[in-house]
Amino acid sequence: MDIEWYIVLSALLFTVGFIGVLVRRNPVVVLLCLELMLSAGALSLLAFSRMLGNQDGQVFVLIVLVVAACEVVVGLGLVVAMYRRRLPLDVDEMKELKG
Amino acid sequence: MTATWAWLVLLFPLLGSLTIGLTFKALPDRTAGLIGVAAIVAAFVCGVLALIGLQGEPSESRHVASSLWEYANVGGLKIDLGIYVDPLSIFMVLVVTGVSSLIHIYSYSYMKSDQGYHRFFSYLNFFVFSMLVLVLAGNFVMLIVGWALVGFASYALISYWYRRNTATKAGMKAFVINVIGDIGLYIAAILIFKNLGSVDYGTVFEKAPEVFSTNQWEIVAICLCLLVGAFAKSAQMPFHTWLADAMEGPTPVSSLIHAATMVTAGVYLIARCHTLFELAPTAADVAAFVGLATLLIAGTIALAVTDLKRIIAYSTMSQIGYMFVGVGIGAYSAGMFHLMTHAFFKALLFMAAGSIISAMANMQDIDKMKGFRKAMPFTAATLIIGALALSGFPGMSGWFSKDEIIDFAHFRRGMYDWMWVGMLIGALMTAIYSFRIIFRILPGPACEEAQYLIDKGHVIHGEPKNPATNEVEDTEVGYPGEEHHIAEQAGGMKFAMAILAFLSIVAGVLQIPGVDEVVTKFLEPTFENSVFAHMHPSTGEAWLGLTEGGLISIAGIAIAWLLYIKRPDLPGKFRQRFSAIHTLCVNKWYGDELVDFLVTNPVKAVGRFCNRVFERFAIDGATAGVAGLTRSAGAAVRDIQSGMLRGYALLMLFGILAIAVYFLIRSL
Amino acid sequence: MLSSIIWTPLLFGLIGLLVPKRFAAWVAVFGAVITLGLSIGVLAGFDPDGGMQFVTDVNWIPGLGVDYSLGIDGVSIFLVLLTTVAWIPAICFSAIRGTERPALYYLMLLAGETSTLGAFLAQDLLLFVLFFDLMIVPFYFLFGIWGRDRGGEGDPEGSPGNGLVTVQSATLKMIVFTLIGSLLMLVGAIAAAVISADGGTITFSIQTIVARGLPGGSQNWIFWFFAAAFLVKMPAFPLHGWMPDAYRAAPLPALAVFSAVLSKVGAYGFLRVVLPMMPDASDLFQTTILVLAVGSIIYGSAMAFTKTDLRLVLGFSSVAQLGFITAGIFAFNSSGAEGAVLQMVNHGLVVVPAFLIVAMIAERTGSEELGPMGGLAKKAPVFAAIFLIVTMATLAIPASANFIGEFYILNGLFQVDAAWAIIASSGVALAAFYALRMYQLTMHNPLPDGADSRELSLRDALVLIPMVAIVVVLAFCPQLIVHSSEQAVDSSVAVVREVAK
Amino acid sequence: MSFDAPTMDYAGLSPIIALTTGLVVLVLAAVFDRIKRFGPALALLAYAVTAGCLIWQWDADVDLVSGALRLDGLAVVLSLLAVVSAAVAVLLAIGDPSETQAGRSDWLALLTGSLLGMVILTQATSMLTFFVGLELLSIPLYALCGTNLRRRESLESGLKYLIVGSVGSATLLYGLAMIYGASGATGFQEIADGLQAGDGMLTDSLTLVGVGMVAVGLAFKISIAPFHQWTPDVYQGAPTPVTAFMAVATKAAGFAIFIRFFLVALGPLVDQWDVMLAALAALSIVVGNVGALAQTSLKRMLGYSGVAQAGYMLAGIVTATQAGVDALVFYLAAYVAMNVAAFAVVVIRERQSGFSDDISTLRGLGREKPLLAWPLTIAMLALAGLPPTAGFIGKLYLIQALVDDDWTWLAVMIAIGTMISLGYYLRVVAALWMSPAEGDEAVPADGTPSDAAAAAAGIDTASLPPQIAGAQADPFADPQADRRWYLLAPAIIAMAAALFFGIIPQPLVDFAQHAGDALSVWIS
Repeated sequence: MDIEWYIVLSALLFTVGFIGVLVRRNPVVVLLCLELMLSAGALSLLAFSRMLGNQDGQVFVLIVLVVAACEVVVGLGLVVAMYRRRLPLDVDEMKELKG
Repeated sequence: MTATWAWLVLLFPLLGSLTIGLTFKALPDRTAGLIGVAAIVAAFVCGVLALIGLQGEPSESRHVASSLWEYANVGGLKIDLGIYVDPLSIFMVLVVTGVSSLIHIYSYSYMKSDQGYHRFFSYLNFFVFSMLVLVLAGNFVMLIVGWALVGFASYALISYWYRRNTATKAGMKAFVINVIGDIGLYIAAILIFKNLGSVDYGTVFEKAPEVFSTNQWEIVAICLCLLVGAFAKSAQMPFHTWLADAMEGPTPVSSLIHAATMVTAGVYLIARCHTLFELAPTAADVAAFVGLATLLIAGTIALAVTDLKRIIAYSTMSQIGYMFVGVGIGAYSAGMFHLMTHAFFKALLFMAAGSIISAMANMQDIDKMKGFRKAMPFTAATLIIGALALSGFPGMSGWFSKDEIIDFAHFRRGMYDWMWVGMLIGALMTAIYSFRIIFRILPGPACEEAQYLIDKGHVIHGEPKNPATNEVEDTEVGYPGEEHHIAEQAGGMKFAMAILAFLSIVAGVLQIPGVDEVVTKFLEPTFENSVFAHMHPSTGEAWLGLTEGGLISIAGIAIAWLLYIKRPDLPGKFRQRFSAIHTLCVNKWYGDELVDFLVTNPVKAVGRFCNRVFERFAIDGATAGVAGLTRSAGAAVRDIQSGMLRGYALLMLFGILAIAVYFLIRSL
Repeated sequence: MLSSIIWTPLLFGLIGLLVPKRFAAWVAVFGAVITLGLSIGVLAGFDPDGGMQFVTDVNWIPGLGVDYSLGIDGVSIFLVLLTTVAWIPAICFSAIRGTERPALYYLMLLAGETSTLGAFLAQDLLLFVLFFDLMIVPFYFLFGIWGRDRGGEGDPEGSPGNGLVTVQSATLKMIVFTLIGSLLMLVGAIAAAVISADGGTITFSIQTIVARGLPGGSQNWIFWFFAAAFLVKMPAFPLHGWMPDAYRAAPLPALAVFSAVLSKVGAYGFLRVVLPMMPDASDLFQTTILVLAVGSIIYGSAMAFTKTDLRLVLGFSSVAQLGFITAGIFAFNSSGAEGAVLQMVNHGLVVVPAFLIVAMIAERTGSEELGPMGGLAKKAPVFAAIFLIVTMATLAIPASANFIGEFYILNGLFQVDAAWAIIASSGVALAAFYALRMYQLTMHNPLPDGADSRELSLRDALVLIPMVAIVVVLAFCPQLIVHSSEQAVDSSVAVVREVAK
Repeated sequence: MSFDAPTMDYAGLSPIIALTTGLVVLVLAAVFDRIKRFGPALALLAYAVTAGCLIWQWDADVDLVSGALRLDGLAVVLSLLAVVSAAVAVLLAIGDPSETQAGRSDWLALLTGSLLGMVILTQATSMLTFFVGLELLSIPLYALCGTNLRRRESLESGLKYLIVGSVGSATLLYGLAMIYGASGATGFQEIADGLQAGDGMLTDSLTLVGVGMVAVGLAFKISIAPFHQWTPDVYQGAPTPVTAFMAVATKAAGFAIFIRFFLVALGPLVDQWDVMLAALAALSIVVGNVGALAQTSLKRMLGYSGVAQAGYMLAGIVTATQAGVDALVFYLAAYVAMNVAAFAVVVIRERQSGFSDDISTLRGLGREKPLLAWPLTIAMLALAGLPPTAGFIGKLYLIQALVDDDWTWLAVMIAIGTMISLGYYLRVVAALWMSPAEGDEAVPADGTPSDAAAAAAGIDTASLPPQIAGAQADPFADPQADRRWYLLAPAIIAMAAALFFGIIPQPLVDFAQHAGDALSVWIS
């Protein structure tokens, strides 16, 4: 199979993730979409790693996974904190800060 | 030695001015007045000593240049603080200091009840200093300095009663017009430097004939620029409008500055620069024609207006017109001679007028004056002498001087014959308006003020009014009150007027054709290089001219007698019959309005345009526009910054896409 | 020596912070007088034919090729003297009256003096730019803290521009306008150094850059970067948009030195930097600059006789005067340039007393509007006489040194083209009108109700009279200045003259 | 079995080790209430040791951990800047509601973690360390932003920053993946070699899109327009000590990796990316400056100003010369001083005025508290680039680097941006010195209505934040804040530094050149 397919798939993943960030209003779903975007990067790293035949990409992907997890943890923590303050869980409502 | 005396001539008035000015709190009034008089008399004495020194030199080397220090020197334009003494300047020095001395003496009494006595004498001394700088200047820049300083002194003295609105306005007008004249001189001096490489009289007059051919455009331009200065200072058309308004100043000022000395500076300038004007005959003709036009127009105005001082002022313009014609057509010594005699009799006329005006409680309208012959016999006598001299009555000084100019024009023939005719008409008018004053004021039943003077022996105390607008004003402007002196009762005034009256009568002896011709001979060293130096009418022709002049003068007096004594109803009839002409003359040929229309209003309009339109819309508008643009850009940035997270993500997407597209295009 | 001239004012300003408040003013006066003494010392040791003298040259930022390099020559010496002289009356005037927050006030005023002197003495292009920028900072504070908002009070002619002005907007406008120019100048200065180095060691020494020369193409845009800074600073028409508001809001003593000295830095910059460094461009744009200069003369004069606010009358008269000065410089001959230098000094000397007199008039009438005043001469002959002298010097009456300056400028312009001189000379007549108008409408005419004609106090007289005395003395011997500066001035314009041939 | 362990240069790693130790201690300290109180002291001690190690390694020029990290001048200099700003943040946070609510030690641990990420980032020479460092920097910061739990804005800013930042990280990662694919390497030097070796790789669309996406990812971190939009919101919403830290240290670390990645790894592609970066820089300058114009919140204004300043600094990279890097580092160092001075005063004012950072709360400060007014004034003048401050020299340095490399138009952009920036920096100065204090407002001194003055300054007095009203009730309010040495000292020292390096810039120039020299192998 050609490398192109992996690239296209990863690009699709990235796009889907980005579109998710653009259209979804629930912060939890937005966090999910962010994970998708990171996975897109991870996928292409893996693909290139296979193509190039060196292991660097695969090591990189491991790290990316850890980082992604950390990000989500902090994100969810903030979501919980907001929930406990009974703030609406809607990214469109987060516009105290503007201008 | 001559130079030293000349410097001393300059020094005394300056010292006097400074002393009086700086000690205004310390010295009593009378002392200040005495210092002022003494300074000028000392200057006169030094002038005489300089004259003696100069006459001691042989005729061909009768000029001295002297410099105190280098005033400025850049790029070859070297300006010395220097004077140039020759018969012409000494002649002027003597006229100026002589007449000034007398007017100072007159003022010493006349201004007695004025509050600004120190200020007056300080200014007056300063004026004399400036005038002497003007006549003694050794180069064109010094000439400009003197030229402008007399303008300043004139301004200060016109606005002397500075709390009078009309006086300050008049001062401003005089000053600004004079500055315009100064600019003419600036440009002339710069042109002279550019073409001749120097501004020193000696060098300039020596080199000019070598550098310029006759009527070469540069020399014509130089002379025309000089003429702008001369016209402005001497109140010739079209710069004449300030002089009548200048009568707002105290009468001695009118007498000294606006009759005897400063206003004749233009004549002096042309005479001084005759070398240049002879290289540019066109310019000289311009001077002569403008002089002619002025003398005719001013004459008609003098026939119509009723303000005593303004009649004399227009007469001054008219007489200076004669002088311009004189120096314009090459009759230099005649012009200078007329300058001198005019100084005498016009100063005298003003002094007499001042005496009458103070008796009239500051009223200047001749319609209201009557019967002063009995009330003020001495003043009346001097007034008559002045009028006779002015109208060129045979035997009087004015007869010799004015008719010499008129005669020279006839002598030069050609188009100058037209000038001759014009000047004769002018002479007729002169005689009429001179005696209009006499016949309106002196004879007849005494008017209220004159009667008061006869009865009470002192000046009537009227409510202080502005003579020009009849507005009531505060007394602190130096209004002549009861204590004010009039010629009849003040020794100083009487003395000055007596001497001037004497000179007005006899000064003509100096220049009797074919007999002595003192002035011509005295000035000969200055004008010896002139093409007209040895051109003058024969004695016979001269006497023929004098006869014509005398007849015209007598005719004029007769007409005046007819109009104002014999048939006093006639002037009214004429006024009705020729109401258009009368209106024109009373309104001074609409000179002010013309200047307003052509110059003042456009300039003011430009100012208004700059202020209200350009500054507001172009300058402030551009500033506000740029600021507004920046602000609206800021507003746009803030609008995009909506706080909406998804909006931010969208903008990022655009950013990413833009960069991706950029690189994709580059990679192709 | 020159360093001590520059830094003495600032030092005393800082000392002023330490002493008790009531002494701050006198510390400042003392500092200003010492600075004057130092500058007179320099004058005493000055050799008119010696070129650049009293040179100090220390590496300042070797990493950037910037030196702390000072020097004085005929062009700058009298401007330095003008600066040190002009600051004294401004400080004394404030000291007599007292100000709020005196320590800070005098610190700013003296910091202004330091930076102005720095600009005149800097021989390193970047040091010049730095001081040029620095000048505006203390004045920003002076105008902003001690200035006041101006409403549209008493506006008889209904002239626009007399509307509401707030200190904040006025100072902001001023500093933005000024920095528009000077930031571009910073770019231009760096570009000049970089381009002239042509791959070699970058140095900002003005003399080195001049010696290395700039290629014609670069000169053209660098010229405008510099010109923008200088023209705004002067200010020249049509870049004077900041001036009316700033002048109306500013405290008068600070405004006096601002108008007297800071505006000259622009003209000085042309002479020191632009002409020698960019001769081709100067020659190329001569007409453009002359148009602006003559435009300034006409426009400034026209505005000056239309405005009713005394500060604006003086402000626009400065625009006109600076127009004369610029025109003189761009005549590219020693007559014009020398006249310009002389005129810089003269105008500075005249403007300081003029603004202080405006302050005194405002104390007497409670207004700075020409309409409702007049008659102040009544009980104040000395005051009136001093103002009269100042007025006459402002309108450059012959016999004043100002006249000699203008005369030489006109003469210089005439060598370029008679038309310039003739148009410019109309400014002389207009000056007579607006200056005299200002004098008459304050001192003459009837005294209105509520105005108080009173004589100068002795202390005020002691502030004004020395300045007026200098004006009068210079009137008798302008050659003092002309002689010492001619050689240096001529060498500045000679570069352009060579190119023009 | 023999194991080929990478050689450990412990001296070179000492800063990271010191900081990690500090981090561990702080995390542990959270358990012990007694030690907790000394959290700030512990943190400062850790930073001091780190700084000591960095200075000890001043002349180091070594590859660490088989080329994953590199300790050289650039790393040392920029790490020092980050450490200094972290130390300031520690001081400013004493008594701050965020620190108290989050648990002092935890807060400090987060801060230290972020700092560790920065130190790693400055040394990173491999994609892995690059990404790890960046995330280690970012993730604690997301949390720190949200630590002021009682303020809705704080939480909002935390989540916003997290989401936007993660998009940035993902984009960056994607870009890195592409470059990895194109070059076949993860080490920076190897990437450069790989790109040059590969046939047509320098203009391959894969490479270039990768470069673009990496640029975007980094642009997020250093707030370059149009990826700046989180900046004002987060600056305003985050607790002020965090903002101060973020404004300064993130930029230092971000620019460190920007310089290293673009000049080392992507050095061969300089002709491809310089125009793009120049365009981004110019856009940032414009957007940041005009956006800041009418802001009423001081922190928000500083956020926009940060965007503009990032634009100026990015210009230093555009030149791809050593002079450009020197100028950038110099400017960054000056930027640390000016921002610290400004934020310290903001912190003090916040605590005194019920946690409002509205510019109007500064009114009259010059008269009443000159000790507060001066640092802020100097900071504003320095940010505006007026002499005699380090800001002026910084601009001068940048412009010189730009002009020297024929980027004059960008230099002119900097000049224009500076002019616009006066509009808002000086408004602060005007509020400090040229307006009566709020109490005086009822009786304007000169009789003119003060509304006009307020309107001119763009301050709408009617819409003052409601926090002012509740100021009395706030438990964290501290009317004596202007007497706390730990708040005042950073302000005054930073002000002194901004002035000192404006008058005697050479030491700072040497400091900056030390950073630039580290890259002399790769750039001219």
